[in-house]
Amino acid sequence: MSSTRTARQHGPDRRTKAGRQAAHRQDLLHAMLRIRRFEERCVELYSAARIRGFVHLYIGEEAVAVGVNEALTDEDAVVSTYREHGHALARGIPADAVMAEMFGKATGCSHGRGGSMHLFDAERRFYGGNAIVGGGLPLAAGLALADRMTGRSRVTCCFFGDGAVAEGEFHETANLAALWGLPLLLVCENNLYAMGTALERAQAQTDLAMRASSYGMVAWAVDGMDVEAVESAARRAVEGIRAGTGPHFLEIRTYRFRAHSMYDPDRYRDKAEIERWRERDPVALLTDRMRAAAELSGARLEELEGRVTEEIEHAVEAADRAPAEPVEHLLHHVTSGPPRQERDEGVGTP
Amino acid sequence: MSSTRTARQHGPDRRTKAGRQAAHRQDLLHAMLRIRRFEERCVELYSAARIRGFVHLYIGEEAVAVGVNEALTDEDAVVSTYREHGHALARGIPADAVMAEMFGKATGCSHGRGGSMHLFDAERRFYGGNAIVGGGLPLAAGLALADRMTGRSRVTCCFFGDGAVAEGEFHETANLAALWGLPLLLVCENNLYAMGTALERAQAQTDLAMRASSYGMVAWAVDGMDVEAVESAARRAVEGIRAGTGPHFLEIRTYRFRAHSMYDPDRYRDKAEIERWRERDPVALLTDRMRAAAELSGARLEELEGRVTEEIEHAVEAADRAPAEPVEHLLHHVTSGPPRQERDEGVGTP
Amino acid sequence: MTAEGSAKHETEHSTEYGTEHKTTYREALREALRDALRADDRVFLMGEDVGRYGGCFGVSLGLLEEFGPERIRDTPLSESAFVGAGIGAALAGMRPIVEIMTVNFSLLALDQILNNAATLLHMSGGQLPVPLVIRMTTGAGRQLAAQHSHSLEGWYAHIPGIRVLAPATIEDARHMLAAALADPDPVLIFEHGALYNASGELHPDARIPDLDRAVVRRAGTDITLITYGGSLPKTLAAAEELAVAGVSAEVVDLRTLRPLDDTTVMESVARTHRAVVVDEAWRSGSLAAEVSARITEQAFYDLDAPVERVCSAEVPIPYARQLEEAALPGTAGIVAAARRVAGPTWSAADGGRSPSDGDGRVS
Amino acid sequence: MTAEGSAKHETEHSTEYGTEHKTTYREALREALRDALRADDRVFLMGEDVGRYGGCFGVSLGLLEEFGPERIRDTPLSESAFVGAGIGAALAGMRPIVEIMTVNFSLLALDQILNNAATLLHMSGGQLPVPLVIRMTTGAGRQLAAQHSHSLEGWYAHIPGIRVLAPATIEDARHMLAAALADPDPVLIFEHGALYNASGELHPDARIPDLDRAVVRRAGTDITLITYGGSLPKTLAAAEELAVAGVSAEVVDLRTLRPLDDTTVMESVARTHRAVVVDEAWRSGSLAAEVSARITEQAFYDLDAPVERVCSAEVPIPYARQLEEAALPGTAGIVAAARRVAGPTWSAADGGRSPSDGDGRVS
Ligand SMILES: Cc1ncc(C[n+]2csc(CCOP(=O)(O)OP(=O)(O)O)c2C)c(N)n1
Ligand SMILES: Cc1ncc(C[n+]2csc(CCOP(=O)(O)OP(=O)(O)O)c2C)c(N)n1
Ligand SMILES: [Mg+2]
Ligand SMILES: [Mg+2]
Repeated sequence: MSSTRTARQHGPDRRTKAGRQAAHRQDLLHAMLRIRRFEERCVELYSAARIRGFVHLYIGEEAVAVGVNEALTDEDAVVSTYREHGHALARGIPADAVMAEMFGKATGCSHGRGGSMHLFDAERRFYGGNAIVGGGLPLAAGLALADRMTGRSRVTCCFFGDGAVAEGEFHETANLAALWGLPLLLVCENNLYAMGTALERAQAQTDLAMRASSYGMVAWAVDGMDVEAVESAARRAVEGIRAGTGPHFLEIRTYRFRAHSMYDPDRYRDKAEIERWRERDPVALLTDRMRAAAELSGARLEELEGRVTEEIEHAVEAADRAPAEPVEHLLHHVTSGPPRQERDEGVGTP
Repeated sequence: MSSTRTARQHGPDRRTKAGRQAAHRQDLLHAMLRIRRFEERCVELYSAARIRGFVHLYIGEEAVAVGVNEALTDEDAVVSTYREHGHALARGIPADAVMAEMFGKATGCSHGRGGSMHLFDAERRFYGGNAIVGGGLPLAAGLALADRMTGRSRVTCCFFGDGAVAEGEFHETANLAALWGLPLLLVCENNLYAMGTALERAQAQTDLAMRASSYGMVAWAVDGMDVEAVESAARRAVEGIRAGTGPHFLEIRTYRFRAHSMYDPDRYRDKAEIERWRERDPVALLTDRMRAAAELSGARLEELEGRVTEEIEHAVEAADRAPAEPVEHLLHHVTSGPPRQERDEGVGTP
Repeated sequence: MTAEGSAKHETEHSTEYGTEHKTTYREALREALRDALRADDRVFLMGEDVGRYGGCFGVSLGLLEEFGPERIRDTPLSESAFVGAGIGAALAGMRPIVEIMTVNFSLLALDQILNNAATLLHMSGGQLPVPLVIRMTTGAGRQLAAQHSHSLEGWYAHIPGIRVLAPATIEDARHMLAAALADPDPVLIFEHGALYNASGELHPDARIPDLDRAVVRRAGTDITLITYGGSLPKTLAAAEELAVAGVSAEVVDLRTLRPLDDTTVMESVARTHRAVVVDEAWRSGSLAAEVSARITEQAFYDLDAPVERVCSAEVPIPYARQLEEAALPGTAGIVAAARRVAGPTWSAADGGRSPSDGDGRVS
Repeated sequence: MTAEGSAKHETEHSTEYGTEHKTTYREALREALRDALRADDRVFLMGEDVGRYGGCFGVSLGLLEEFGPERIRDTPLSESAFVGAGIGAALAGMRPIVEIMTVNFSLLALDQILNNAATLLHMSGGQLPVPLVIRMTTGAGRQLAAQHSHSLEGWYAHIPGIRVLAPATIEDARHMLAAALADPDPVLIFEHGALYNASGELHPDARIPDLDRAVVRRAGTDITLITYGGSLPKTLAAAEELAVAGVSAEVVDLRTLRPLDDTTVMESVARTHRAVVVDEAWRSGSLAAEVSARITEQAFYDLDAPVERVCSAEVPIPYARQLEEAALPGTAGIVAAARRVAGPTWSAADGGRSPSDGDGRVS
C-alpha cells in the first residue's frame, strides 16, 4: 500500500527472495514506527494542549493495522474506530493531514470537524473514525453489499475492539454478512480490555473466533504482536473473501500499552501484566527478528527512525502553521450544496 | 400450574402410575384445547369486529406454551411476545380476563389498554405481551437478575420467536445471562418464519440451539409438536437452572398453522408445507397417543371439549357485557399515583 | 386532486379521501418505487418482508417479481444492521431505499441514522454524502396499542443533516420519492398508516414537488391551521365544519418537516393573524411546539391570539377504541381549538379558556 | 450555595463555579450514590465501567470497594440489554440505578426506555410500576466532536410516563437522586459533562428538592432567562453582564424537564413580560421550543416581546475549538438575545432583528 511507498525506494535488493523478505520487513517496520512515533508525539502535544478532546492511543497494537493493511489494495475500503491513528496512517493518509486534524485545522483530513476520533479520507476509501462502539459494523456491511451487488471484487475491512463484540450491532452485522456472503473482513482487535473491563468480565465466551464462527463464517485467532503473522492471516482471509467465500473474521490478539484514553488513570490492570505484554512489543519483536536474520543494521534503523521523525516533525509544523477552519464555515457540509440560509440553521453566539 | 387445576378435579385415578400418566395427559390436552378453541373463537370475533388491532394466532404451537408451563411454578415469571394468548392462558390468566382484554374492556387483564398484544398479570408474574420483536429479552434478564441478587430460586421464562434471534437484543441478553449465570429459561419458538421470511433467509446459521450454545449456555432443540417432549425438556432445563447452572436455551421446533396475523394473506408458504405440518398437529398427536393407550374415550374428549366451550362462551359473554374503560380514566396509570393535573397531560378531543 | 409543485400557495380544492377510486395512497407509493427502480440501476429496496411478503402494509407487493431478490431485498429482523447497511451502500455509490416497517422499530436503528447517516457528511468535512432514503410507517388510529402507535417524526426533524418528509396526499405519495432520491443527503419519509387505503384521483400531469415548500391545501382568511401527514384529512374536515360555522380556515400542509418552510407559514399567519397547529405526536416536545415557537419568533406582531396546539394526550396510546380516540387529535378537537382562537367570544381576560368551551379536556 | 427545597421562588445569590473548593458536582453525585446504597439494600448501580474503572467520569470511584461487585455491577457494552435488565430488576422489586455512560449511547437503549420503562405501567392497566433510575452524561463543550456531544434530553422529555431531571447545581447533584429513587416511576437524570469539575460549598442542611418545581436561581425584574443543566452557569454569567448594562434578569432553572413546572415560569414571565430560553440542544425541536410554545399559550397577554431562544447551531458539533464554540450557546449570545428582547431599541417595526444587533448569526 501507498503508506510504505517511500520506504520501498530504499533498502535491500528486492530481486532476491531473501532481499525481498528483508525489504518487506523494513516496510513493515517503517509503517509501525510511523504509528509509534506519531502517537508518542501526540502525547506531548496533548500535554501541551495542542490536541484536545478524546485521544485513544494505538501504541502496542501497531502490528494489527500494518499487517492487515498489507492484504488490502487501494480499491478496498476500511472502516475504523476512535482508536484509529494507526489504521489511518497505515492506510496511507498523510501524517500531515492526520496531525492537522488532531490540531483541528482546516487542512486536517476532516477539515477540523472530526479530531482524533473521526479521521476520514474518501479518496483512500477510509470511512472513519466511528466513536460509537460497534457503530461502524453495519456501515461496513453496506459498503460490502454495494460491491456484492455491482459485482466488484473489492473487500471492505472493518476494525473493532473486543468490547464491540458485546454490542447488538456486532451480532446483527455478522449474521447479515454471513447470510448474504458479503465481501467483508471483520478484524477484531482483541486487546483484552474495553476501557477498564477485562474480556472475561464482558464475554461469557472469551474465544471470540469461535463465537464468530457460530455465524457460519471462517474465523480464527492470530498473534497480534507478530506483524508477519497478522499479514499472512489477513492475506489468507482476503483471498478467501475475493474467492467468494463470504465474510471472514480475524480475532487478533493484541494489547494496548497505554491507558484507554488520555483521561484513563489505568487502575484496573496489573503493572506486571503490562510488562509481560511489553516484552512482546511488536516493534521490538520485528526488529529483533530482522537483526537475528542480519536484515537490519543499526545505521539502517537510525535512518528509518530519522525519516519517521522528519515526517512527523513536518506534520507538526505544518499543522501548527495551518489555518483554522473559519467560523463562518460552521454550517458548511451539514447538507450537500451551499449551506441552507434558513433561520433554523442560525448559529448560536459564543 | 393453576391453569390445569380444574381439569385435575376429574378423570383418571391419580394413585397409580398409569393413572397419573393418563390424568396428566388429560391436563395437557385440556390446556391445549383451551388455547385452540379460544383462538378459533377469536377469529370469529375478529371478523365480527368485536376484536380489533393486530391479533397473532398461536394455533399449531399450543404444545410449546403448555409443555413449558408445566415446568414452572407460580413463583416463576413469564415474559412473552405479541403472540401470547397461549402463554397467558397456560399461565393461568382466566379466559375471562384475556377475552375482555381483546374486547378492550375495563375487566380485561390490562384494563383494555393492551389488547391482544399486551396481556399482563402481575399477580401471576406474567410480564406481557411485548410487541417489539426481541424487546422482552433484556427485561427477562432483569427479572432473573433480581432473583439472582436476592438469592431466590425462581426462574424467569422468556418466550420469543426465531425471528427475534436476529435482533441485537437476543445477542446482548444471551451474553449477559450467560456471563452472569442468570436463572433464565430462553424459549425460542422456532416456527420457521418471521412474518413472511423463512428462517433460512434470515439466519446464516439455522441451527439456533447451536448458535445459543456458542454463548456458553446449555441449549438444545425439541420437537415442539409433542407436548410431552416439550414438557420433559423444559423440566430438565428448569432443573438445571434451579441447580445454578445458569441460563438454558430451548429451540422448540413448531409451526403456526395460520397466517402471521389477521392481515397476512399467507402468500409466502407452500400449501403442501402447511399440510405436512398439520399432520403433526399437537392436539391430534396427543389425542391419538392417548387413544392408542386407551387413556381417552370419546365421551371424555367430548366432556373436555364441552368444558372448554363453556369456559370460552362464558368469557365472550362476560366480555360483551363488561363495561368499557371510561374515557375519563385515559390518563390513569401514565404515572403512579393520581394522574397529573398538568396542562400538558390534557386530552385531545376526538 | 390538483397537481402542486412550484406554485407556492396553490390551493387544494378537494382531497376526496375515500370517495374516488382511481388510485390509493398505497398504490401511489408503489408506483413511485417502481418508477425509481426502473429509472436507476443503483436504486434498490431493502427491509423486513419487502419482498416475498410484499411489505408489511403491502406497499411493495409485486416488486419482487419485477425486480428480483437482489433489488427487492428481504432482511432479517436487524434494524440497526440493515439501516447501517443502507448507509454504507449509499456511501459506495448505490441509491438504497430502506424500509423500516414502522417508526416504532426505528429506535433500534436511531444510532445509525443520527450518528452515521446524518453526521458523516459534516464530520468528514464534506467528503462523504449519504444519498439514502428511509421509508417508514408512522402514527396511530388503528387500535394497535402503545408500542405500535408512535408518532416520532418530530424527533427526526430535530436532526441536522437529514430531510424529513410526510406525504399527506396521494400526489405526494406518488411524487415525493423521486425528489427524495434526487437529494444527495439522507431523506426520511413518514407514511401515515391510516392513509394507505385513502383513495382519490391522481392528476396525470402532476410534477415532482418542491421539497423546500409547504403547501396551502385550503385557502382561508380567519385562521391558519397548520398540520402534516395523517392529521391533514382531519384538519381539512375541521376546516369544512368551521366554514359552516362561518370561520374561514386556511390549511397549511407542512409536507417537509425538516427543513421547515417558515415562509409559507408566516405568510399565511400574516393574513389570518391566528394559528392552530395540529400534530398527532404527544404535546410536550412535539413538532407543533417548534412551529408555535417559530410563529412567536417571526410573526408575534401579526398574532391576534396565542397560537394553540392540538396534539395527542400524553399517554401511551391505549388499545381500546374509545380510549385511543380520546387520546388522538380529532376533528372536533381541532374545531374547538380553532373556535377558541378565532371565535368572537375570544377575550384576553379569560385567555380563551372559559370552562364551557368544550375542548374535551379531562382531569 | 444556599439550600433550596420547598421554597418555590428562592433565589440563588451566588453559584461560585470553580471558586470555592468544599466539594464538586462529581463528588456530590458520588455522595448521593453512597447514601442511596447505604440506605436501601434494593439499590444497586449497574453500567459500563462503573466498578473497576470507577465510572467513565469518575463518579462512582471507590464505590466498588465499599459495596462489592454485585451492587456496583460492571456490564458488557450492551446498552439495550443492561438498561432492559434494569427495567426487569425494578419490576422484580429492586431499585436499580443504571448508568449509561453518555446520552450519545442511550439511543441504543431507547427502545427499552420508551417501549418498556415508560409504557409498562399504563399498558398493564396500572399493574407494573417501574421504579428505575437511569443516569447519563449529556452535552458538549469539551471538543469531543459530533458523536459525543449530543444534548438529547429534550427527546426524553417528550415521553409520557417518565420523569426527566437535569441537576445544574451541586445541591441538586447531591440531593436529586434520593428524590428520584423515591419516585415509583422511571426517572432519567442528565448530568452535564462540563459540570463535573464545578466546585462550591454544599450547605449542610440542604433538603431533598421538590421535583415538581423549577427554581428561580436569580431574581430580576426586566426579563426572564429560562434554562437548565449545563447552560445555567452561562446564563447566570449573562445575567451578571446584563446587570452591568442595566438589565435586571431573572434566571429560572427548570431542573425537571418532564413534567415541566409551568407555574414558576409563568409567574416569572408575568413579572418581567419578556423571556429568553437557553438550551444547548439544536434549535429546531428543542425543549426550548416547548417552553416557548407554553409561554405563548399561557402568558401571551403578559408578553411585551416575542420569546426568543438561544440554542446550538443546527450542525453536528464539530471538534475544532473555534467551531464548537461558535456552535454552542454562550454568554455573549445570551446577552445579545436578552438585549434584543428587553432592550429599549426594541420595536415592532423591525421585529427586533435589525441587521446590526450583533447576534452573531452567519450565513
Ligand atoms: C455504544 C458505546 N458505548 C460506550 C462507549 C464508550 N466507550 C468508548 S471506547 C469503549 C471501550 C471499547 O472497547 P473495545 O471495543 O475493546 O475497543 P478498545 O478501546 O479496546 O480498542 C467504551 C466503553 C461508546 N463509545 N459507545
Ligand atoms: C423490532 C421489530 N421489528 C419488526 C416488527 C414487526 N414484526 C412483528 S412480528 C414479526 C415477525 C417475528 O417473527 P418471530 O420472531 O419468528 O415470531 P413469530 O411471529 O413467528 O412468532 C415482525 C417482523 C416488530 N414488531 N418489532
Ligand atoms: Mg479492547
Ligand atoms: Mg417465527
